[in-house]
Parts: sequence; C-alpha cells; structure tokens
Amino acid sequence: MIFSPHNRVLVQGICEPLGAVYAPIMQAYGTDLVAGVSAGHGSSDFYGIPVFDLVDQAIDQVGAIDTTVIFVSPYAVLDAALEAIAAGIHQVIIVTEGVPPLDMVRLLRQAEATETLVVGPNSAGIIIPGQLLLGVHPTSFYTPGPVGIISRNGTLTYEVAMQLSQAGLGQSIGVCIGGDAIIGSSFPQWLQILEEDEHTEAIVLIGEIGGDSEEAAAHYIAEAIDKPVVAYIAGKNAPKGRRIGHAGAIIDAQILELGPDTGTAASKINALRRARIPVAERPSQIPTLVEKALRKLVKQA
Amino acid sequence: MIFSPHNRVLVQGICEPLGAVYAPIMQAYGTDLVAGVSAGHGSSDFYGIPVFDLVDQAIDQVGAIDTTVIFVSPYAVLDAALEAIAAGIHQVIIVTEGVPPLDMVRLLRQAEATETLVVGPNSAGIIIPGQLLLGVHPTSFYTPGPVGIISRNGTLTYEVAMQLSQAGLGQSIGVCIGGDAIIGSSFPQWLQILEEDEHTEAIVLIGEIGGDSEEAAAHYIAEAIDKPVVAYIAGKNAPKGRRIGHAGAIIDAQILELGPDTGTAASKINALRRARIPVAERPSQIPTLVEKALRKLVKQA
Amino acid sequence: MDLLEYQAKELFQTVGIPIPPSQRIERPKDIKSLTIPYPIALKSQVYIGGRGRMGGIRFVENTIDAIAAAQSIFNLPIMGEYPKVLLAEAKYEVEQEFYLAVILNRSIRRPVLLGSVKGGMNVQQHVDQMQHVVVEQDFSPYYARRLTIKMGLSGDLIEAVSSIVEKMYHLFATKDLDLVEINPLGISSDGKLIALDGKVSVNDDALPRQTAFAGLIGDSDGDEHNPQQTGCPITLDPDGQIGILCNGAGLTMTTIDLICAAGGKPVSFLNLGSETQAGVSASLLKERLAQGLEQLAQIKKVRVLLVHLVTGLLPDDEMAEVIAGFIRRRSREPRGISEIRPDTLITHTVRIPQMVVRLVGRSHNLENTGNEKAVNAYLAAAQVIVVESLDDAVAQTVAQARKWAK
Amino acid sequence: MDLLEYQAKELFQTVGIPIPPSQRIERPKDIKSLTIPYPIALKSQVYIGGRGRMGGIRFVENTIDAIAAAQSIFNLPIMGEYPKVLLAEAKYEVEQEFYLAVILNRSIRRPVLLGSVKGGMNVQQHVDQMQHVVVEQDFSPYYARRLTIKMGLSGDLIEAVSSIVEKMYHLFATKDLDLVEINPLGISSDGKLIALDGKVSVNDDALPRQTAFAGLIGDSDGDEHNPQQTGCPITLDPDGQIGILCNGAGLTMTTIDLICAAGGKPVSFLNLGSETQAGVSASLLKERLAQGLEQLAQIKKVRVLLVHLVTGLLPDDEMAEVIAGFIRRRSREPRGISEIRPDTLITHTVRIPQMVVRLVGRSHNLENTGNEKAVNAYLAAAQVIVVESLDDAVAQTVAQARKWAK
Repeated sequence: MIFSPHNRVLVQGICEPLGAVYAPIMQAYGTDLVAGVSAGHGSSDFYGIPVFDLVDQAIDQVGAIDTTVIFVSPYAVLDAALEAIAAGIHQVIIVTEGVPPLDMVRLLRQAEATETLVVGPNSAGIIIPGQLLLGVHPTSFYTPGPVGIISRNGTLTYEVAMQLSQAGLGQSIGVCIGGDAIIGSSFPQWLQILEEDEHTEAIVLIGEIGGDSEEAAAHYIAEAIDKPVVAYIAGKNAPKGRRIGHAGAIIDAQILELGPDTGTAASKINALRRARIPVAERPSQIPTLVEKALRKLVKQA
Repeated sequence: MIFSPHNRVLVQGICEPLGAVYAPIMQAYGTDLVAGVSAGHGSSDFYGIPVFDLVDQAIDQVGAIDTTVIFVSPYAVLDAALEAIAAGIHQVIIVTEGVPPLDMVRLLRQAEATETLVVGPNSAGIIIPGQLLLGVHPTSFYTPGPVGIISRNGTLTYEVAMQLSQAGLGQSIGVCIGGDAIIGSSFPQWLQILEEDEHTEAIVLIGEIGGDSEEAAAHYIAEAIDKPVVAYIAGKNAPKGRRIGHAGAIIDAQILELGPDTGTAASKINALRRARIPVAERPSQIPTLVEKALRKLVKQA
Repeated sequence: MDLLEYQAKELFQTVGIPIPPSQRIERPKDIKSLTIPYPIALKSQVYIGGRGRMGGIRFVENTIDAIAAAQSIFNLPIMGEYPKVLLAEAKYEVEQEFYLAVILNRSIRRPVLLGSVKGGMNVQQHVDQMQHVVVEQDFSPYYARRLTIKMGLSGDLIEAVSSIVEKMYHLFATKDLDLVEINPLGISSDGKLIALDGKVSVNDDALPRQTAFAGLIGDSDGDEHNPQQTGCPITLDPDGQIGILCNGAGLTMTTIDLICAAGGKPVSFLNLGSETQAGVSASLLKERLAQGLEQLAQIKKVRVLLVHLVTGLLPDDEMAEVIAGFIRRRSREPRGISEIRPDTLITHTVRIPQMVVRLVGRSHNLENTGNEKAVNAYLAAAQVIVVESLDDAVAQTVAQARKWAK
Repeated sequence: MDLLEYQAKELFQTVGIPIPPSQRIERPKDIKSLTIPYPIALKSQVYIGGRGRMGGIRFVENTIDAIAAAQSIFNLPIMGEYPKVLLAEAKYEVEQEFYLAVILNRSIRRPVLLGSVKGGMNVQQHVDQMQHVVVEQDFSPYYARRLTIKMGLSGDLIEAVSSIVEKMYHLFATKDLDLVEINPLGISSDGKLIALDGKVSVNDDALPRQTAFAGLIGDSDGDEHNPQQTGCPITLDPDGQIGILCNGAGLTMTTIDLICAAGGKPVSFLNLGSETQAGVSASLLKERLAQGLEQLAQIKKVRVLLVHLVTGLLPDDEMAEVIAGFIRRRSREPRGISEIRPDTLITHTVRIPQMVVRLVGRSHNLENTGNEKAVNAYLAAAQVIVVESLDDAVAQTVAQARKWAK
C-alpha cells in the first residue's frame, strides 16, 4: 500500500475552516502530520503542528514530506498543488470542492509529468481504519478489516462504511476519488492498487451518475481484477441535466446528442452487470453481497 | 558529431521566401532533405521535395525525420517548433529572426523536457563543409578542414570562414547559435560538442556585445576544453543601449544599474583573456592565430 | 451556465470570429428601427437546441412580414421556454456549412477539438464525418491545423478554419468554458467564413472568477441554466408528497432512489452540500439545516419530510437540537389570532409536515450524551419519527406518505 | 519600447494594481482644471530614469505654486530630454517603500521576479537587499509568495505583495514585456499598497502583435525608444566624416570597430539587415542597398562612404550593378540649371561622397562573369575605390577621410 502510518503528511490550508477542524483530528488518529502551510500564518503553531508560509519552508524545517492534504479555497487549489509538486511531494489529496476544470487539466498534466498521484478534488480523502486519516472521513464509522471502499462521494461512503462496520466487515481502506467533473486518480488506478494490497480481500465500488468512470471500472475489473467487487450506483432517479451537488454527478445533455448513452445509472449498472459484478439495489445490500463474495473466496481456497 | 549527411532533414516554411531559396541549395549541397512543410501547400512538390500541410503527414509519408530547419515568420516559429517536437523531431534549427522572447522561453522549456536541441533563432544554421547545409551559410565560402567555427552572427561568420579558407584553413563545421536575445543552444554546449568531434582540431569563437555568452564560454573553456580556441568580439565601438541589428547585440542599460558591467566588449575580451584565450584584434588576425595554435599542437605531439 | 446565441456571438466578436451583422429585438416594434438590410433571419433566443425545426427561426423580406414573424416567435415556446429576446440577423448565402467545437473530455481530462465538413442542421446524420483532436499539451495552432486536415480541408481553408479554431480555443481557455460550438460555420463561394450560429457554456464552478459574465448571470432564467445555485429545493415529481432534506450529492441521490424504489413520490429535495466545500463548518451546517427545514416546510405539497443526514462535522444531538428548534419556532406561530391580519392568516397557520428523521453524526453510537436523550424525547413528543437505519427511514417515510395520499 | 510613467500606470490599472489618483498635464494651464486635491506631485514624463534627483519631480500645495512648478518642469531637460507631458498625482504618505520587478534573464532564459524592502530612490545603496526568484515553469502564485518570503515579509503583507507581483507577471507574460518595475511600491501605515512609480518596457520584436500599444508607438520619441526601427542611419560621432553601409549586425559592428581602430571617425552607419529575416530575398536586399546608398549620401557630413557587403543572397556583380545605378542617377542630377528652382539649388547639387566598396557575394571568387568586369570598370571610372580585403577597405576609407579632414 502506497499509504501507511509512515507517510509524513502536510496540510495545506491548515488555517482554513475545514483544515483547522480536520488537522487535529488527522493527527489524533495517528497520521504523522509534520507541518501545516497557510501563507501569512507562518511561524505559528496549531495544536502542536508547526505552520509555515511556504511548502519549501516546511520541508526545510521538518524534512521530506510524502503527502499533502489540500483544504485551500477552490481557486487556490491549482497553485497549492503545483507548489507541493514543485517542492517534490508526490502524493496530493485535494479535499476542496469546485476546482475549475481547466485548472485541473493543467494540474493533471503537471502531475503526469512528475509522476504525482492526485486524489480529488472534492474528495473526502483516504482513511486506513485504525492507522491513518488523509482527509475528512468520520473516523468513528470505520473499523479495520478486509474490505476496500472506492467511491466518488463523501457522506454516502460514510454510510456504507458504517453499514459494513455494523455487519462486522471492517475496511482495509476508504478512498474517495472525488466528486468534481475532472479528477485525478481513477477507479481503475485504485482497483489495481487494492488488487495488489495484501490487506484487501474484497472491494466495494460506490459510483454515481455522470461521466464514464463506472463503465471504465467495469471493463477494468473484467480484464484485470481477480478480487471480488461489489458495486452500488446512486442517481437512478436524478433529474437529467441538473446538478445535484457534485459537478461530476450530472448527466450531460450530450454534445450533438452524439455517441452512446453514457453517464446514466442504467448505462453504468449495465456495464457492471455485463462484467459480472454484483450491483447492490440499496446500501444495506452491500454488506450481504460482500459477505457472500468472501464466503465464496473461502470455499474456493 | 550529432549532425551528418545521414540526417534526414525537413524544411518548415519551404514556401516562405527564404525557405524557397535555400531548400534547393541545401539539397544540392548534399543534405538529405526528405520533405517540406507549408500549411496550405500540401500535396505539391518543390524541386522534387514533397511538400505537406503538417509535420505528421510528412513523417507518415517519408518516414522518420531527424532535423528540421525553420523558415516561417517570427510569430509562427513557436508553433512550428512545437509541432516538430510533438512529432518526435529532436533537432530544431530556427533561421528566422525576431522571435518574441517569451515564445522562446516556452519553446525552450518544452525542448528541455523533450531533450530537443534548438539552434537559433536568428541563426544562419549549421554547415559541415562539403557534406551538409542546415541553414543559409553561403556554401562557397567554406572548405573542409580542421577548424570549427561557433558564432552569434551571420555575415561576419561568412567573412571569417572565407578568410580561413583563403588561408588554407578548412572548417569542420560552422555553427551560428543565433543573434536574438533568447536562443537555444549555447556556446558551452557547442564547445563541448566540438571538443569531442574528431574532425575538429581548433575552435574559432565569434562573439559580440550583449548578454554573457562569451563570459560563460570563457569560463567553460578554462574548465573543460583542451582544444585551442581563438576568439573575436564585435562591437567595441557600438553605441550603448542602441540596437544595431541583432536583438541580442545590445548592451542593456542594466536594471537599476546593478551588478557588474557585463555585456560590453571589454567585459567579454577581459573574460577571454583571463581564460588565456587569444582574442583577435581584427578578423584577418584569426587565421594567423589559428595557424599558430595548430603549429603549437603539432609541436606538443 | 449557457449563453444565449446573441451573447455567444458577442463573445465571438471580441476575439475576431466573424459573425453576421445583427440586432437584438426585445419587442416586435423594435423591428421598425432595424438598420440591417432585408432579407433577414429572426431567431428565437432560447437555451434549448433544435429551435429551427420547431419554427423558432424565420426568414423575412420586409418590415411587415418581420413584425408578424417576430410576434409569432415571441409567442412560440420552444420545449416550454418562451424567448425574452429575438436576434435579427442579415441572411447569408453560404456554399458549405461546417461544424466546429471545443469541449472538455472528462475521461481523458483534456480539451478536445471537434470538426466536421457536414455541419448545420444535419450534423447528426453525418456523425461518421465528425473529427476530433485531443489537446494533449499547452495549445498551439498546430492542433487546429491537425483538425482541419482530418476534416479533409486543403489550400487556404486550412489556415482560415484553423484560425477560427484557435480563437475558439482561446475563448475556451481564458473564459473557463465547458463548451464553445459554431454550427454552422458558413463558407461563402468566395471562401469567406462566418459563424452563423454559436453555443457557449461557461463552467459553473469558474463563474465567480469570470467577472465578464457577471452581468449575464442575472439575465438568465435562474437556476435552470445555472445549476450551481444551491440552497434552493429542486422539484422532482409535481404529484409527489415527500420532501427530502439530505447532505451530500451521493447520499441525496441514494435517498431519492430508495424512496422511489419503495413506491414513494418525492416532490422536492434539498441537498445541504458536501463536507468538502471550502468554508464549510459545523456552525454553517447547522445554519443550512435550519434554513433547509424552513424552505421545505414552506412547500405546501411536502406532506412528509424526510431529514436524512450523515456527517462527520456534527454529533447527533446538535442536529436533533436544530430540528427541535425548528419545531419549537413553528409551534409558536401564530402567537394569537389578534396578531394576524386576515390576508396572512392562511400562510401563517402552523403547518409542519410529518417528519421522519435519521441522523448519523460524528461518533454516532459512541457518545450517548444526556442531551441527546433529552432532545430525542422532545422530538418524539413532537410526533417526529426518529429512525436508526436508512431502510427504516425510507419505509416510514413512504408509509406516512401513503396515509396522506389516501 | 519604453512606456512613460503615466502609460505604465494606465497599464497597471487595467490589471488592478493600485495607483494614486492622477491627471495628465499637457500644458501649465491644465493645472487649473485639476480635480485631484492638493497637495500633489508634478512629475516630468521622460524616458530617462533618475529624474527625481534632477528636479523632475516637485511637490506643491496650491494652484499658483503648481503652475509655476509645471512651467519649470516643462523647461527642464532630463539628460537632454524635455517632457511633452507631466503627471499630476495625489501625494501619498507611505511608511515603507518596496521595489518590485519582473524581467527576463537572458542567461537562464527564464523570467525572474525581483523584490526588495529597500525601494525608492536609494535602492542602489541596498543592492544586498535585492531578492530574486526564477520562474522555472509556468507561473503560479507560489513563485510570488517565495519572493515575498525572501524579502522577509510576514503576515498579511505576504498575500498583499504577492498579489501585486502576480498582476505584474500577468502583464509581463500577456503583453510581451522586457521589464515591468514598480519602484517604489508604497506601503501606508494601515497596510495599503500603492504603485507610486512604474516602468514598463515592451519587447520590440513583439510590438506588432501587441496591438494595444499601437497608439503609443506614435507617441514615443521615434527610434530613441524603439530601437527596432531599421532602415534609418544611426549617428555615431557627430565630428566624423565616414559613413558605413553594411549588412548584418556582427559585420557592421566589426566594420565600425576596424574604422575606429584605424583612427577613422564614423559619423553614421546603416545596417541593411541580416539574412535571417523572414521575407528577405535577393531583390529586397538590392532595394535596401539602393535606398541605403541614397540615405547615407544625403547626410552631408558623410564625406567617405564605405560600402561593405558580405552575403549569400546575391552575386558580386548584382551588388555592383546597384551601386553603379546609384552613381548614374546621382550624376544625372541636376539635369539643367533651368529645372532647378532657386531654393532647391543647393540640396540638388551633385554630391557623391568618395566611395570605398568591398563586395563579397554568393560564389565570390568562383564566378568571374563578363558582367562583373564591366560593372567594376564602370565603378573604377566613377572614382569608386573597389577593394578585395576588409583590411584594405578600412585602410582606404580612413586614408580618404584624412584627405577630407585636412
């Protein structure tokens, strides 16, 4: 697993409202939060975390940093992420919602050129239950265990985690890849990471309408993933062309109405079913389907 | 030598005035000019050279290309060079004068990222006498031999080449790195190439006022070049702050009048002399100084 | 946010994309002061596409016909939308019609140039002619030339059409557009190009920094074309009885899906927003919850209100407290019949929909404070149905709605 | 091309860099219609720096003093340059003065941000305080923040000064500037920033595409501040007698150097341009040669004219032909005393400077055509000294000039 309690973590925007709430929570959960950055607040101290004006200054003072969690306002995200990349940080988690798509295009080009992993934007981040919090997942909903969760949303993911926990199915990781239209890491990327992760035995994929991430995931699972995957798709009854919250969760009126009907819940569920991936009708079915998949694994072994 | 008659060469802007004049001359001199590009003139034929609308099309039709020589108008140079780099061409020679500096900044960043050699802009290009012409050097002034010429200017370089030829000193190569303020390949880069080139026994470096290329060259020669170097600097009596022709050949009124007095002929000549490099008083002294250096080499051997 | 055709064309003009001479018509009598020569096209300015096929574009030769045509277009709804303004435009004779667009592709996360030599109304019949070029790195004009070559253009048309695409890309990149489209791009017999119709969509998240569009936001039809506006309930099924107050897009959609799957009819829903918004905080979430309760309670059709919150920002009891506060405020109105003027009597009558509440807050199940018990007791006393699981919440909500539907 | 202070500040205003309220004063009586309140600063608008130390800036408290000050500034040359316009500006009380600039560094071929907390008139005394940040990749605001940190700023000043630097960079990049400088940037006691003086230089090669500056080019003092203008002879030594007509910057500078080294005094020179200019051709070079000969011959002080051309574009004989044509045209003037009006008699009198010509054309020494011999014979007959080597050309030119000087 590329993320572990050994990761040395930075919080950019530690003096922003959300950063100020979650930095101490992350630290209390065991995350090695070595520094915070908020321009204009340098030389201060926040719950024992040293705060700097620049990422470079933070690294000069506290040493190398593996991961940054970004809480700055949407139009400052690109700059914060580029600053982190320029300072040699290769894992960037963007919590902030609503980053303009063309900012993300520029950021992701730079991330590709520097082999940087970008998670988000509009992401609850990553939680490794009992070990590490890189974002805003409510820690009490999660318990350690064998189920990896990959999702595009926040509160629904918390709900699923809680239902899994209540069913006695702990989680190896919870990853939110982000709800904006243009995001960094993809479902296939995380499926591959969890396929290789020795602590993950089954994967729960929580999708929603908009884009073709779930279709891409379905193809990738069919071709490259051996571990059992259970899926859920939100938005069967969402009004077409309206934004419900996530910039990404919208069924675009297709340009020219060309091309196949992607982006709808039906299209995604069909793609998953074609790839023989069980799709839960409701969140409460997820633990049942996961248990079934794990039992099957035990039988096979 | 990175350039040889085996280089497969493209001319971009083959239907521009200078390109149209020099493409046939380059070809007649032995250059393997495999294609020309001029948008809007595709599917035509120019002195037997096939012309295409796009670099990609040229490569599709004639196969891989090593080097491109660019003759397009100044504001089209950046795009032409980026098109060539995107098509996988790694040697770009820009003849055109007057490319805006910020275009060059962008081009050189991309060249660095793709390990592309950019010569120019505002460059007569490269000649390997008797073998290869990549640019606009008048071929009749040059004869094959052991002297490598590196310069920042055009007609003065032709003059020096002719004087060397008349003195029986042929040339291994003639390179004009370009007269604009922001240029690609540098004096040190070419000094290193000629240091390693087995056909070059002595190097003539023709500099001029403006910038600090000659100062950098002097330091580089002192540290890394064993072959004899003879230098000449133009512009001792040039009016300060006036542009004589080259955008690069201007002694800037220093920002804030800070820093040492670089850019003047005196500064450059001093730097060269400190590095024990003979500096010719006039072009006609160059052959004499080269002969002396070569005789010394023979004695040492 | 979508722009109307005339707004898109004004934008085209700023970067030098040629457009026909035109004038805005705000009412039929404006036709009399036209300065462009006949024949002209009169075009309904609506946000919906395909108006040509529905009679939203008329060609006229003189003032009398033009006034009549304007009147009829003003009164012609396009998919339910009436135009507030028409565009009167010089009629152009063209030989060919091309299609050009710049869009952002979500999957490859790069802008894409689109082009076809079969543009105009029939572009969909010639989908096989549509060419595309991905803008992998920083844009440079060769991307546009690549598109023109793929489209099959040659000679002077290569540079002419490339130059239009360059300008479209410049708008796309500097104005944070989701889409810029010219269809058709007319090509006259002497090789001149002109943008005969255009479509521009500005990215909602970037709108606040695109100050040039600030004036247009007020012009548009509210949230219909500016879906970013949050804080307003969205109507789903006008015949429904269920209101849904939820937080987070995925959870809101899931809740709607479950209600629908159980046979319930959601009339309206409100998403309080995700926990990744810059500036969000515990107190802001409480404020939004209080406001959201008021907003949904004011929708008369909402007979059953499902409040479904899952959050790491607030503990259960603080959310329940806000709901209790809402009920208390509502219960105190009206304070006495004497205080109410006759015309406000009806609206101010106490009306609280039947509430079903599921709250999953920070450290849910871990901290059962005394306060939580007290608040829950209050909610129970106020006939609020407090449930533990999502399935129960859905079942109770639908069951309550059935009571009302009877 | 340099901008005047008021032009630079107008540019600052377009991107939101704060500047003091100000008005342009074209003549002293404009002071009467000032709308900004006293006290004001009156500032000479000249291209040369350091005007403050030379009396080019005056502070005044009332109209009478202002008119007197304006009159004296209009009549005060700064290093020989008289202002055509003054800037009247509200006087600002500031606590600190910073220096900020964006320049392009030729050696590292990247833009560089410069900043110092010791700005104002004494910036040179505090060179050690000057900080710089290289913009390695595409600009992003963190480069500006890095500069402010290096300058030693903290707290709110970090974002405030960064934001000014961002705006300066935006101008630098979008307007093709060689330099944008604010000195001083005033910081008031309540932390407000204001650009009290500014300097902007537009890159000459980019001027044609920066259409926003098109109007300013006419405003400026001709080639003094727009060194790109070619085709005009440049004056060197007003006491000299030698004119130099050459092609290419390096060759021209070399020729000047050799003439000077031999004791000659070049009064004026003209560079016909390099062979790498887009659009240059054999026929264009011939045209420029013919024009250049006329231009230098018209300079009365040019007694000896050295024509020194080395080119791959033309053979020797074609260049000689152009020179012969020039002599022929000149010899035919005046055609008869009756054709000359009295007032033009003097200027039209035949006057050809003594010419020394060295031509090294395409395939020099290889093709001795019959034409070449004929042309050379003609030149010799016309007393033109035709030489083979550069050293001879210099020697002959200086020798001929000595004759005149006697």
